[in-house]
Amino acid sequence: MSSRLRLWVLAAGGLGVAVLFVLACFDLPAFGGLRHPYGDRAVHAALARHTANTVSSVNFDQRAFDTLGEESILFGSVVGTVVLLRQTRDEGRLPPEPATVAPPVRRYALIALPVTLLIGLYVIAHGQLSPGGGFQGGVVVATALHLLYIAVDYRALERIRPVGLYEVADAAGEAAYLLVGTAALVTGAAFLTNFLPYGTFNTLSSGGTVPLLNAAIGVEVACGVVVLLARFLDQAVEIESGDRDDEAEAGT
Amino acid sequence: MSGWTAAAAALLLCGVAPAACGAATGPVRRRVPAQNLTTTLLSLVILLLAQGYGRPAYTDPALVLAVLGPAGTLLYVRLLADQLAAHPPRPRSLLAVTALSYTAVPAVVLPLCVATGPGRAMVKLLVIGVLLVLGSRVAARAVTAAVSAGHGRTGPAEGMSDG
Amino acid sequence: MARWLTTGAELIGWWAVLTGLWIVLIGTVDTLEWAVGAGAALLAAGAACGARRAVDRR
Amino acid sequence: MADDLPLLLGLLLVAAAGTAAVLVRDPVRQSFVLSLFGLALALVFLLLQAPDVALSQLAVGSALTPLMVLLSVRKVRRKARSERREEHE
Repeated sequence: MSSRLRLWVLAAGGLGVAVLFVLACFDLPAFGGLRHPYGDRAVHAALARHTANTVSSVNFDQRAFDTLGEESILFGSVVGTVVLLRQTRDEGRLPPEPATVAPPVRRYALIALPVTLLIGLYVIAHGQLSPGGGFQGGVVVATALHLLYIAVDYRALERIRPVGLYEVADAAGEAAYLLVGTAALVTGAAFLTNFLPYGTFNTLSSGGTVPLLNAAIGVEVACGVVVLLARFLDQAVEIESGDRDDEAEAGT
Repeated sequence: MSGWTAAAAALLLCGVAPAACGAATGPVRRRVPAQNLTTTLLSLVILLLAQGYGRPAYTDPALVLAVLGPAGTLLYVRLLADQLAAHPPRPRSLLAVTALSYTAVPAVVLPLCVATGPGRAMVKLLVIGVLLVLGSRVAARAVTAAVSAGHGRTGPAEGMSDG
Repeated sequence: MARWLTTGAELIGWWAVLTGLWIVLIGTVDTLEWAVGAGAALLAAGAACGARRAVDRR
Repeated sequence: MADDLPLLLGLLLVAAAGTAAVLVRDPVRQSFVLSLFGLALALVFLLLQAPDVALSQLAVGSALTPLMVLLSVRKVRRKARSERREEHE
């Protein structure tokens, strides 16, 4: 097939998609309209289960099984990254050199780390009440720990980051989600049914299993991201392919 | 449209958009401070929108951005230190960016505090404001430190990229 | 002994400050909030002390 | 119309940042544009009353994505340099 013919085929295909797309757009409901059949039902169900944040109720209660799938995708991709970015036989490891850091930046990191960590925990714990939840808070917690690499150096981060423990906690978070789901089976309900008492609306204990699942996701995401970044950092900072003399001239 | 939402739109148009343009184009020495300014101003826009919509819960994204925005800037400074040291930003423009954050943060947060009234919600707003000011301050300090460390440096240090 | 005392004081100081911050962040305050906030603040305070020591021992 | 002004601005920002993210070729510069794109998207999500999604976008886009992009760039460049040097020898 000549390139000219290929271009014509591409143009015909593109034109067809464009026509169908425009036709489909005309049939869409108006932007931000007043009728939301699914939204109304979701809000109703969320309020019936005393969960103030409807999105959390959808994610961790009404469609908790979907979230299990999403969590497993993250878990699987972390495992895949760990396998792909492992240290191979022909790669050497070089301890990272200390970096020179300005004292004000270091002081900021030491103050910002616990504050960021607390904000992450707040976002996880209040997933059923206000915007946020396990995923968002977990990422914030993981970022908080990496302030030590960003503002100090890799050796400082390695001191407070035993990767093995985080790998175990990552798996434990994933398992906790499954266990909460299985606990519903024990009570005679379906998998991942919200079997706990719903509690008082708009308090920390409301929402039944939603806060528990949020906490499980929070642990899994925070530890998963830490493990993921540990592999990236190892490759970028420590692991060297070939012989090590090259690095003496780095930065030229 | 309430006054708060109008203020948010104005800040978006006159503050965030130019800052984002500065962060998206040009050399690294301009992008890093502009990125920090963008996150600071966007956090303020979110605070204004939260007040405009009457949803106190919307301040949470602003809070998260107030801690993660400086982290992002520090990370750029850390991994692009070589490029910053090779072509350092002018101290005057760095100072101008910091001064802009210093004026913008109180100019937005204090009226919001007055509108909220005394209470824990007001303290939360003040905490966000303090975090934003601290963040832009430390970002400017980090850039200056990276530049001076780059000039005084003889051998390669661990955190330096080789851009 | 003195080192233990300073570490303990640092931990308690961070813990008090962070518990206060938690109470500022949340909406309605009740007993469970205090308990969860104190726990989270203890975790963050531990991280603060650990980070400080990691930086000092560098 | 006046009520939609912030949303209009946000959508324009997303369109501009998205186009720029495609057009920029250098990965380091792209990481800046990508993080701006994330910020613009977060703003639009917030304007469309979806703070949960906005929070996810902010959490991932403001520090995590640029960190992974820049670390990968660093690794690739280091590898490319040591391979170049091996060819020289």
